[in-house]
Amino acid sequence: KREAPAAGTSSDGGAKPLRIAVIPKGTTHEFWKSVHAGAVKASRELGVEIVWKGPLKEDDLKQQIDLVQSFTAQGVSGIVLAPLNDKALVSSVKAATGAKIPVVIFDSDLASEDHVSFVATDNRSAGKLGCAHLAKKVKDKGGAVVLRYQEGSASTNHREEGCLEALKAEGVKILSDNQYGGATTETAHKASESLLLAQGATEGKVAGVFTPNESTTFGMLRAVEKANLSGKLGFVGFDASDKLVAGVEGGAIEGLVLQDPFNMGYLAVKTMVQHLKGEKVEKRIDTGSKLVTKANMNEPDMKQLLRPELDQWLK
Amino acid sequence: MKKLWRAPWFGPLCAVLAVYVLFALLAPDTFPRTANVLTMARQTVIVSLAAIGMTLVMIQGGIDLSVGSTVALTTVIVARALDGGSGPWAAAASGVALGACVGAINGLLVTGLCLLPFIVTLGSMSALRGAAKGLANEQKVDADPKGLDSLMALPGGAQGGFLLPTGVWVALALAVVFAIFLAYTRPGRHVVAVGSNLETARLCGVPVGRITLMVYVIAGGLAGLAGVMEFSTLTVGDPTDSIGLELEVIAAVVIGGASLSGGRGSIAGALCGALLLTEIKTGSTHVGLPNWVQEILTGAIILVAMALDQWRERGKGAG
Amino acid sequence: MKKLWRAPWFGPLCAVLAVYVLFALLAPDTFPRTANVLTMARQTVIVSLAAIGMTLVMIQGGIDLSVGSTVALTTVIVARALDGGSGPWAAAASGVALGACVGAINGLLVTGLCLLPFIVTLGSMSALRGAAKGLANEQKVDADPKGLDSLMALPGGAQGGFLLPTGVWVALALAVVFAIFLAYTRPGRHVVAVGSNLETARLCGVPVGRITLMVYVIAGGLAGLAGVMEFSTLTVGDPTDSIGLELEVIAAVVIGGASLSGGRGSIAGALCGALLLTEIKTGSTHVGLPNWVQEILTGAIILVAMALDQWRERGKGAG
Amino acid sequence: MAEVADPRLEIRGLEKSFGGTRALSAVDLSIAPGEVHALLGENGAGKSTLTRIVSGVFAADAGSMRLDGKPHAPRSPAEARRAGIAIVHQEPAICPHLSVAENVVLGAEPARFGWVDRARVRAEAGRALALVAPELSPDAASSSLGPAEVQLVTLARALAQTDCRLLILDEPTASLAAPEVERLFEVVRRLASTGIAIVYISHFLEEVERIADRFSVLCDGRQVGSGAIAGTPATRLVELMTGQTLEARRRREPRTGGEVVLSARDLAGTRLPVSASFELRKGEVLGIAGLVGSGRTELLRAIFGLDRVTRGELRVRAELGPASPGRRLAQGVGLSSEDRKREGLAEALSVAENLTLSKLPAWVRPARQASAARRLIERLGIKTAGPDQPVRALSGGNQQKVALGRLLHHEVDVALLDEPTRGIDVKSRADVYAIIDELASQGKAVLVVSSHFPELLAICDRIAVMHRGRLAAATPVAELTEHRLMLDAAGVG
Ligand SMILES: Nc1ncnc2c1ncn2[C@@H]1O[C@H](COP(=O)(O)OP(=O)(O)OP(=O)(O)O)[C@@H](O)[C@H]1O
Ligand SMILES: Nc1ncnc2c1ncn2[C@@H]1O[C@H](COP(=O)(O)OP(=O)(O)OP(=O)(O)O)[C@@H](O)[C@H]1O
Ligand SMILES: [Mg+2]
Ligand SMILES: [Mg+2]
Repeated sequence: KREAPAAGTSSDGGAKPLRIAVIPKGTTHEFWKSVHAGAVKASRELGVEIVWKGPLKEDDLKQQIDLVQSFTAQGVSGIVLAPLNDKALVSSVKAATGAKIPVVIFDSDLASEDHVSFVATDNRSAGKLGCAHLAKKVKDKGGAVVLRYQEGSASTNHREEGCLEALKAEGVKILSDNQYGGATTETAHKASESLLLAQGATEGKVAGVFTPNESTTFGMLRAVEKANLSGKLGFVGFDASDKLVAGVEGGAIEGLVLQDPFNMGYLAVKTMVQHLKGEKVEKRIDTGSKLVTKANMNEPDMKQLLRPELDQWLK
Repeated sequence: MKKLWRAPWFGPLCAVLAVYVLFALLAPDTFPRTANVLTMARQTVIVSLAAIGMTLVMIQGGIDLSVGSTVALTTVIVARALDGGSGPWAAAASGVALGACVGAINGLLVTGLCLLPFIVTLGSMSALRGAAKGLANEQKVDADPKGLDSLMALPGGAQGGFLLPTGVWVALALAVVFAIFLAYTRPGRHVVAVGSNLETARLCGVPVGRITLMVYVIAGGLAGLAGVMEFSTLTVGDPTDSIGLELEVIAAVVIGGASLSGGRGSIAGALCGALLLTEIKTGSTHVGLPNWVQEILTGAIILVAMALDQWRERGKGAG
Repeated sequence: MKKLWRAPWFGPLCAVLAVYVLFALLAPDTFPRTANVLTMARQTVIVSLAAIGMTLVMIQGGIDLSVGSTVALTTVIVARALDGGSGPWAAAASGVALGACVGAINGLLVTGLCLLPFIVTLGSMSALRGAAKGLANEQKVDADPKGLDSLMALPGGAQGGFLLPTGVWVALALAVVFAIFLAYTRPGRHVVAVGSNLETARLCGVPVGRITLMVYVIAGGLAGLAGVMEFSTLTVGDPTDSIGLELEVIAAVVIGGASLSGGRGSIAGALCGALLLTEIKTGSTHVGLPNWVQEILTGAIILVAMALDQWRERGKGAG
Repeated sequence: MAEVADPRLEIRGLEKSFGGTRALSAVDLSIAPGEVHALLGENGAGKSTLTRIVSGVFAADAGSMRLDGKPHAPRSPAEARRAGIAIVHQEPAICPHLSVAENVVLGAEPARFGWVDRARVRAEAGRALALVAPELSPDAASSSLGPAEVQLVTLARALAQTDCRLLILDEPTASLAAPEVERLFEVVRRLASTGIAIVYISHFLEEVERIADRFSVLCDGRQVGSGAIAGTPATRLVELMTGQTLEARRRREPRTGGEVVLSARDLAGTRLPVSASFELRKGEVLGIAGLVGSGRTELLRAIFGLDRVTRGELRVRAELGPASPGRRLAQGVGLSSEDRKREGLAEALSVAENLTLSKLPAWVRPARQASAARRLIERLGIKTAGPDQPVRALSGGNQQKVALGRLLHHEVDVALLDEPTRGIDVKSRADVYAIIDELASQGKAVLVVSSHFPELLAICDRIAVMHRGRLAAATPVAELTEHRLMLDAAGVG
């Protein structure tokens, strides 16, 4: 019977395999599926057990804190966490490290020094990357619209800000940047429909659209298709899923900014294991971002990003 | 004229018109356009369908918290059915049937075990959400809509056509059907009687259990249909869809004149309530109000509309 | 003994114990550990505080949908206050005062304009959420907690200490205070009388309006306090916090024996209800159940617990 | 015990308990077609329980019933109804969201393939209403009906049942006045003559003697006697019910009141009363007579601050000022409502809570509450399992006693009593009268509204008659007769 929470962290591996809790921000978005797959890949390669558990409702801060506390109380070997807020999880993470449970942060940063490493994409430059492309496309055709994701979500906020910077730098007029899509696909869809109508997209008053994550991009994609605007306006989204990739193929989406979630999940778990085995790890690990367009989508590395082989890992 | 003034849906209808005028003045270029009105109508379909069922349930004296989960589960079922090779009609029918089954289970728990409807549907709300996620492997389920998406599309695909999408017609037709059902049929009047005074209804020989069960089955079936419409809109089965829908639906029904203690309620009123909520949301986007202002506005409009309605109701006694 | 069996909170308490035993058997290494029990106690504080107020409101015959928004608004206010240089106590006090003000507004709208509590608090739920977002500039508000975070921290910061965090003691003390208030004071009995039969209470000289107002002010103040605890947990002011909290709180209160039509309810029961929900959530994590299984389980446990309780209640008449 | 040759309803050895309370034990009863059978007994004797078993609300614990020779064991009210049993329950209740006509036909709406035939609903309801309440419109909303009208609607509901073989009336006249009672009797006689058997429950022995053919008496759930009404003197009936003889009430000396404690000048409410002036003195009992709907209840409500006063002046002792129930109670004025279900009692709360609600100390001590309640239970002879029993479980008459008991607990100086003896049995009624006498002799003032004129004549010092919202001047009771009151109330004096 195991009695002390620190027992699992002993570097010799012992009789029990390492048990690592991986806490995403949510579980249903495609993005997190890829992270999950990457984490599973790492766990199989490295022979550790992972427990994958996110908040029931996407972006439920309180519940994520509860989860970190629960795993701390359970005494897992380590926690890999994508914090929903950079401040709110500080004390829970401190408590975990205090209980000799190391923490690796991924996807979004945490305002603390307690964690072992931070494994993530640079969201601001990812937003810039997407909107620099968008700006080139729409420069002389008209203004652009940014549909935000949700109040208080730091990573998407950085993308939105990065995007707005890039658009302004090119002198593109911002028609609207204060509307939010909300947590689920259907709220994002309704908001997109209204926004397009409100800005007169059907009369061609909107030249470009940016959305900062999967749910807003999907909601906007359906709205664009319904309004028969496919290909008529420049639309840059974020993250990938089958329907979104089909949107790029069909021309409704000009480009998708992709992070490498699979790699992120993989690296996060791998970093944790390395740390647990006593190896030295980098404080900041960048997982990079790329822009996929119809032109480059068939290149091999893009293909791997677009259609990660998840089934192999998640079945 | 006086009869109109006294109808329970008169207040909510006035609110809908007043808010329409308000936003038409604030955003004259975009808000009053046909395309926008059509979009609002379409966006109200899902809440409206669920609200018709909820009106029946609430008139009967119950409540149904499981609508949101039922809608989500239905989108998943429809997607899985289509994926598994069903035709569009079979998939839609299986969605509606699923909803009706869910309603039957709710109804049986309420009547058979004498549990509070709030508790029963709270339990099924959670259980169905879990079932939806499990069935969908916790991700969105893609499926070729095989034409089901046309339910919520504008006919002819054209912007600004004057014809409404099929889904809107379906919702309107069902609203009329169930309003007639409530007002002119024996089971319908029994629903009102049970909600008005359950004991008296039982003593007078109304089959209270059967009426209760019926009401939940209808509500479940309509939630299933709302799920089909949701699938038609999104063309994916989304297990996290419609979280919090129950509150929006109940709000629409209560704004439409229902009370939480049964006996009162109006389908026309509930539709107006649903439309009011959509209008405020869309209107705020058109005026370009930030979300937080929109939320304050929504609260304020609900309160003002209901306060005016209350004042009118009180006037009734004296009139 | 018989008295215990008949207490309204007996059923929920049994459910809490049964579920505890269940998970202790399923996850014997981790679930029954002191650290975990302490964590669960701490995680229940916020719902518990709100549930004490909601119990009063529901016994009085009302409902308060605005608790979630009030909690979110309070976290923002506390953060802004701390940021603006207030001391921790002043910030906490301003949070509670804000909650009480919100409650007073709700109460005045209910009594003054004779609006349904559901409508009033639906309106304020939306408006307060908007206000929170506006006040927070649609972002999380960072602030140095200046020691406020210790409210919800384990004393001594040590894992596995036997002492509970201050917040838990506060919640327990308030539960006792308000249970005594309900059972043994004149205003407390008046709350029960109003919920049981408003007309009779009026006839017996109960100041119905004042009682109603009082109940909402207390509920608002407790929601404010819950917000302070939430801030202490999060250490940021989060305007999108606690969406859907109202449903969880109402669920806890109803599981604890309250009815939506007033006159019934128990604070001890509501705490058990809150604890039950936390236990299921935490227990599923410990057993490593996927989210969707957990949700199905939650629904099933609620239904089974309530069905057994109902069966016990029915036995009462015969006992 | 006289046996009937071909009984319509035959009951053998019926038993029923609620938890520890035995409501019925081994009751036998047989009722012939065309007979009006009076079911008598004190409050809580088990009369309503018996009718509820016959009409399928509860199942009996033991015993058997036969209807026209066939076994009768209805599992639901609907089944009893289909078997031909029509019943008016003691606590009349309607669905307030349905119209009067819909309430009358509820459960048996004329319908074709599920479609309600509205014309026939109106016609059938109209026909039934014409029998007992010709002035009630079938189209009226039923949410604003007073208790008397509600009672009439439930009567009409029972009468509208066409295939009726057995009609049960549980205290149908408790809230009715003389004209309605006469109309009801006419209908009952006619139905009996067509061969319908009728069970008639009432605490008014005069009524029973006029309408019933035979009687059965229940005492503590046991059947203690039955026989033909003709030839059984009322004193014998009382003796069977209570086990003791009740001496006839002496007519006491007229009291002359002291100073004025409550006075109204030209008082008017929103709709009713139209104009009311009176003076109530210390140590006197003032009665208000009138027909159903004349506005007596509204007068009391206006005095008590429950309804708005639109004109006129109201003084409690010398004080003017705004009225609210709280203020009135503080002034020592208490009201007992005619509608105990809606506003008289909190049914889910215990007997003790209901008795003490209007006068709670800042710190409520349940033990003291219970002992205060016990004293009142004793004084009023309330039949209950204990102070903790919910009022809901009490029989109708005992509930009424709880409602009255509250005023005694509050020790009011001015008691406003609206139909105070509604549903109370013969003996308890005498007790209530004695209590009212006692209050008056202690220098308290009592204002009594009653539709039962003999009652007013027996307990009041002066009586004022209300007609269409106008209150006439009060007359000393010595100068009044029942006939006189009747004429004045009808406005034909
Ligand atoms: N639901 C119940 N639960 C417990 N006890 C009950 C219930 N209903 C009736 N009783 C008890 O059964 C006994 C008989 O009551 P019942 O109502 O039949 O009396 P009754 O003869 O109709 O009296 P009344 O003249 O006052 O109407 C009473 O002691 C009453 O307290
Ligand atoms: N706003 C209204 N519209 C129509 N009818 C009303 C309204 N308010 C009251 N009534 C009816 O008028 C009647 C007024 O009679 P009230 O109850 O004052 O008379 P009462 O002499 O006390 O009769 P009862 O013997 O029924 O107590 C009530 O029974 C009620 O149904
Ligand atoms: Mg009775
Ligand atoms: Mg009256």
